[in-house]
Amino acid sequence: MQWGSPSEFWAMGGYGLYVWTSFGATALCMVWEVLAVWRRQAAAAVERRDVA
Amino acid sequence: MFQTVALSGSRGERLLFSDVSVTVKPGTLLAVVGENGSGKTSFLRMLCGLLSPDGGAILWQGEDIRQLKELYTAQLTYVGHLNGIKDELTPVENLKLSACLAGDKSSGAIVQKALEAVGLGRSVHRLPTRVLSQGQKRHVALARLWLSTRPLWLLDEPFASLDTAATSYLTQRLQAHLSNGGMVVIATHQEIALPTDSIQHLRLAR
Amino acid sequence: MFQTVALSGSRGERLLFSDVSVTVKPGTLLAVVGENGSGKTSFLRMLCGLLSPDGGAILWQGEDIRQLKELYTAQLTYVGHLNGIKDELTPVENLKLSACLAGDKSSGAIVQKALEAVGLGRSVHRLPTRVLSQGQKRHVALARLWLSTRPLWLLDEPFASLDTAATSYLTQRLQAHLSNGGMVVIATHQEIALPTDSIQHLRLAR
Amino acid sequence: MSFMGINWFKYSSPQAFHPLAGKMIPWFSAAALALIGVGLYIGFFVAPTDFQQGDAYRIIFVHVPAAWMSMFLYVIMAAWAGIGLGLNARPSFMMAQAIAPTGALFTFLALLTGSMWGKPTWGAWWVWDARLTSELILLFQYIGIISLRASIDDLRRADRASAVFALVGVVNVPIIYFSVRWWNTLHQGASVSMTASPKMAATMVTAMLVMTLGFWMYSFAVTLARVRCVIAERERQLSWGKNASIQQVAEAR
Amino acid sequence: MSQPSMSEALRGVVRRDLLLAMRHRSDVAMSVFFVVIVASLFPLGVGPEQAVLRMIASGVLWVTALLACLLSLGRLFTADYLDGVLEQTLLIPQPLAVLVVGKVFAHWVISGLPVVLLSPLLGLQFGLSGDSLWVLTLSLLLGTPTLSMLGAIGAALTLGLRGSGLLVALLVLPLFVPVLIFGAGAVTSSLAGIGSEANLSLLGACFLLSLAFAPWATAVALRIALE
Amino acid sequence: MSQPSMSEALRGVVRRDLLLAMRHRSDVAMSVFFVVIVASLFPLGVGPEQAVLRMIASGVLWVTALLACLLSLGRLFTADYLDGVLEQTLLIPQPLAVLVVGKVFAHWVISGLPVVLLSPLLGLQFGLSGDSLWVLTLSLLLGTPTLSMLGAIGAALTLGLRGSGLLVALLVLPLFVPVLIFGAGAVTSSLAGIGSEANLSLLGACFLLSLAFAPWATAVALRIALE
Ligand code: HEM
Ligand SMILES: Nc1ncnc2c1ncn2[C@@H]1O[C@H](COP(=O)(O)OP(=O)(O)OP(=O)(O)O)[C@@H](O)[C@H]1O
Ligand SMILES: Nc1ncnc2c1ncn2[C@@H]1O[C@H](COP(=O)(O)OP(=O)(O)OP(=O)(O)O)[C@@H](O)[C@H]1O
Ligand SMILES: [Mg+2]
Ligand SMILES: [Mg+2]
Repeated sequence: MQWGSPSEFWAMGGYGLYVWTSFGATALCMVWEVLAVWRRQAAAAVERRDVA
Repeated sequence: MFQTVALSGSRGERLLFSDVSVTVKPGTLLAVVGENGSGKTSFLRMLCGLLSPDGGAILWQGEDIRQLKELYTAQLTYVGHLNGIKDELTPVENLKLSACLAGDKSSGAIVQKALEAVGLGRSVHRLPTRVLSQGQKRHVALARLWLSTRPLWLLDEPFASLDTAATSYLTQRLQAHLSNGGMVVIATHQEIALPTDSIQHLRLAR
Repeated sequence: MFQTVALSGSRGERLLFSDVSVTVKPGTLLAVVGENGSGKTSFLRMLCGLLSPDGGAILWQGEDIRQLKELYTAQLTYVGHLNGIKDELTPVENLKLSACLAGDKSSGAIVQKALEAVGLGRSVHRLPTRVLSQGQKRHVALARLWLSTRPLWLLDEPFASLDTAATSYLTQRLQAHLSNGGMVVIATHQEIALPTDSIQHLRLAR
Repeated sequence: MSFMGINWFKYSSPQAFHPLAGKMIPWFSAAALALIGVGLYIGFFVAPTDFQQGDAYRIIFVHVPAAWMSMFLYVIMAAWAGIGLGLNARPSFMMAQAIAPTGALFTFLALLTGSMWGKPTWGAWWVWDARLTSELILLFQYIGIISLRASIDDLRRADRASAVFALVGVVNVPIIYFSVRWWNTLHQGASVSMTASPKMAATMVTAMLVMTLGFWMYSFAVTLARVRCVIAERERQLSWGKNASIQQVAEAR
Repeated sequence: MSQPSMSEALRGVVRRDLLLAMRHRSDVAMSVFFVVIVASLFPLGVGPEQAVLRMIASGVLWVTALLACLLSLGRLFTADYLDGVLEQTLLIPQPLAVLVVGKVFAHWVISGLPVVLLSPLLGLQFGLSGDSLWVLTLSLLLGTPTLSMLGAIGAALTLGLRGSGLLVALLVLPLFVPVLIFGAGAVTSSLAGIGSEANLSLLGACFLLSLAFAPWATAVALRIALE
Repeated sequence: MSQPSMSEALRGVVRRDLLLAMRHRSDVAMSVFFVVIVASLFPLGVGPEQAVLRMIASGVLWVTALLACLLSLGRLFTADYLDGVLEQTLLIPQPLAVLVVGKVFAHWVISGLPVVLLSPLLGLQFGLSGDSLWVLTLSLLLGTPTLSMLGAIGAALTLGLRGSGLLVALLVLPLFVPVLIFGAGAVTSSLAGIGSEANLSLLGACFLLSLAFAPWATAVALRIALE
């Protein structure tokens, strides 16, 4: 394990901004996509119940 | 009262009609008839002010429509060859918007009633007009007449591609308008099933 | 002989007709009637192969038209809602080109004769079609029938916006085609003035 | 016809596919979570710092999987589209429709993480090099397919038109992949990659591969969930039609 | 007698066009994509050197915005003309020039505004930074409505003519030239550190001038086209 | 039974389109004017230095040619679709792909060829000379038919859709990119004295590839559009 402390970990050798933006944006996009699909599914389910 | 005085019109070098003087009194209908290409559409567009006459004048309550401008257009409803509806909008939206632009009432319920009155079933009220059939699109255009409170109606072949049910609805609507003291000018190839005393014919020759 | 077998068709998830089986024998006419929006146009386009059916088949001389492909389109002439003519070209040029593309004779004299036969006066033969009236444009489209040597005609509301003269010319032409052993399928709201024994009705319900 | 004991035709109809997809989604989701977790652990705590690029290189663990997925998903989408056109099968169009947004998302992520990486290593957020450009074009293709579908509301036409375009656009995928080889560019090629010693490179490669597998699982889960939405939405439109029995006739065709 | 008030009619016109745009959400995004794609084509043709790209950035981005406006002009009146909505609009009892302002405004919201909002990002791609990015955005904000208004004249004049896509280009591009020069000039002078106020105020003047005259000219052209 | 031969049908299709173009002679000139005007806008936006202009010449001219093709795509099928000529074309008893080739050829003659013929002059304006002028012309001659064919796919796919002007841009511009890169690359490499054969033969390959597949894809797209 090369990280001496959490702050070192977050700093990423001075590249923290870039690294964490990348990972953060990726995580955010994926979570957003999952939520979007989930909401869409819920909406579709409601409509189905309405029709039936 | 609506009058044309010695009206003459031409399209590109060709004289279509000349010296046409007719008077449309409240409660009467003027049927413009004639062969294909005799100038019915051109005549109607002239009455709207969309086309300028070669000679003569068009008078609304005795005043020239060229002087009246917007005061005159506020008196008429025109339904042309083209339907004047947006393909991408639904019948309801189309009718609402055109009623609103004409200054007529345009709530959802009123609009739906008008569409049903012309024979357009509820099932297609919320589809984009693009997918409707030829005749159904015409219904949407004509439904404006059920909302219109204007005294003068100018209709260009309103019956073309309508089925029999819609034709009779429209005839009834015209009847109601006339008995309210309205005026109608109509270009058509069909017979109109209205009492003959309220109809006046203008035949254009080719 | 031309047949549909248990044909069903829908537009955008809406079923228009199903299980339609009709046979059109040489020398007979099939009139497709029904209210606005009942699916007449869709039915005709399906017979042309422009629209694919949801179920069933269309047979020409006993063979499925999906197998025949170009062999089948070489048998038919279709005149749709849209005229299929170029606004910028004159009636003569339009007719010449479409006859040439259909493989029919297309000399100047023949084409002019066809245009006159449908009721289009010589004076407008050399104008761009754009300036013609609604009905005159329709004449140009229909004049193709006077040149067509194909056995099967599919016509979508050919009588709409025609005057009485043109209507009777067209009726005579249909009569001649039928007595030559031709077949006609027609979608219309009007009555067709032909002997009733050669007419067969198909009513589509909404 | 049965293949490995499964009746495939049974699942080729949307109604049968809907519950099947529902059953598979949890498994894929769990696998995705586990793999991405393990990948992140190896990536951040096992793999050592690169002595040339420092820790910025760790972006590789999202960048490369995202870039790969963007291309894979396009090919898969085009394949479904092709099958749909060939066999006139509605479920395959639905699959293609469901894949497009995820593909676009990964393309966007590849671009984003790439430029995050570019700033520290190349000194610029963006350069006009062949691979970057072709990846950008891939994004436009995804957007094109999605907007084409969005602008057509007749489902049948929407399905088939976007399928044709997806197929035509496949030519771009080999261009992206080989762009590094064909043109001399700033972006690194497959062989250059790591500057560290072989043993350390191995842990990096492992992390990258595990992350990629995780992204695969994620894509499966999300597209299956989305295809369920699509089926449900289309069914709803169906039931707006006339009566159910005739729809089933049409469906069975 | 039924007659809509002026503001009612204006709102009606704008509402219909925005409704149509909303019907296909993607339409609104379209001009943005167009700008992004075309702007990306230039580096492909010209080559990737940052120095060259920064030098041509203002010109390229402005020409692109101008083309986006040009391409979307087809939407302004043509559809209305073909389906007869335009002749109905002419029959609305309100001054036509006012209704034209409504239509042009809706057109700008749909096709101009998105480009303005996107421009900072594109500037970054071409290596612009800081001040000049803001000047670019500001110049587009002032310039694109002018483009829409001038374009409307051309669109009305070519209504219903064959090949009007290119004809309209021919007519309006010369009118666009001053806007282009001032707009691109603003960015260039800010890059050179000279200060861009002069160019920006000239752009503002263009805007006011065209607001005063263009709707009126467009109205006349529309009446002629429909004769 | 009457049936036109394949070459007869092909000639008929081409003849009609050329006749229509001849009816409005100005149409043919239009794409030339467009290219001239847009190409002249760049010096206005970028500034007048010869060195910079020569550097960007190939890119700008190619992008312009490409935009001219894009703008004229609207003419390819839309008019035919609206007036029903297209559905009649589908009913001609010949393979649709062949007829599509005819239409695309006519389109190229009207909108692509004039640009090719004009290009040497434009090259001169941007300070190209001798060899590179010829390479420019040759690359356009090889490239513009490819653009027309690829563009036809997009035009067919977006037929009758709202805002199709921009949608078609979104669809086909990505497909145009390889042609742009090879075309502009040929000029650039000839300017650098490297020799442009590689790029030109890649252009040729693109042409053959699109000739093989594009008409077929367009035919499929047209059938879908008319359903
Ligand atoms: C916006 C910018 C970027 C884009 C669009 C992009 C795109 C791609 C694509 C599509 C791939 C997968 C293709 C393949 O594996 O051959 C890839 C892989 C890769 N990229 Fe990038 N990239 C970008 C920036 C960068 C930067 C700045 C770096 C590092 C300095 C980088 C390093 C890599 C590496 C190491 C690979 C893996 C190559 C391999 O081993 O196969 N990328 N990138
Ligand atoms: N530029 C022109 N040159 C010559 N004649 C023209 C020109 N423009 C129009 N026309 C003629 O003017 C007439 C236009 O008539 P209009 O459209 O008013 O006829 P219509 O009575 O409505 O016919 P339909 O019953 O077919 O609708 C046509 O006969 C047309 O040929
Ligand atoms: N996407 C869609 N969703 C629902 N209904 C649709 C869709 N597309 C078309 N339709 C319906 O299909 C029918 C089309 O009918 P078609 O045009 O064949 O009618 P028609 O019998 O020719 O009518 P007309 O007499 O008015 O010409 C219309 O009722 C229309 O509402
Ligand atoms: Mg008329
Ligand atoms: Mg019909």
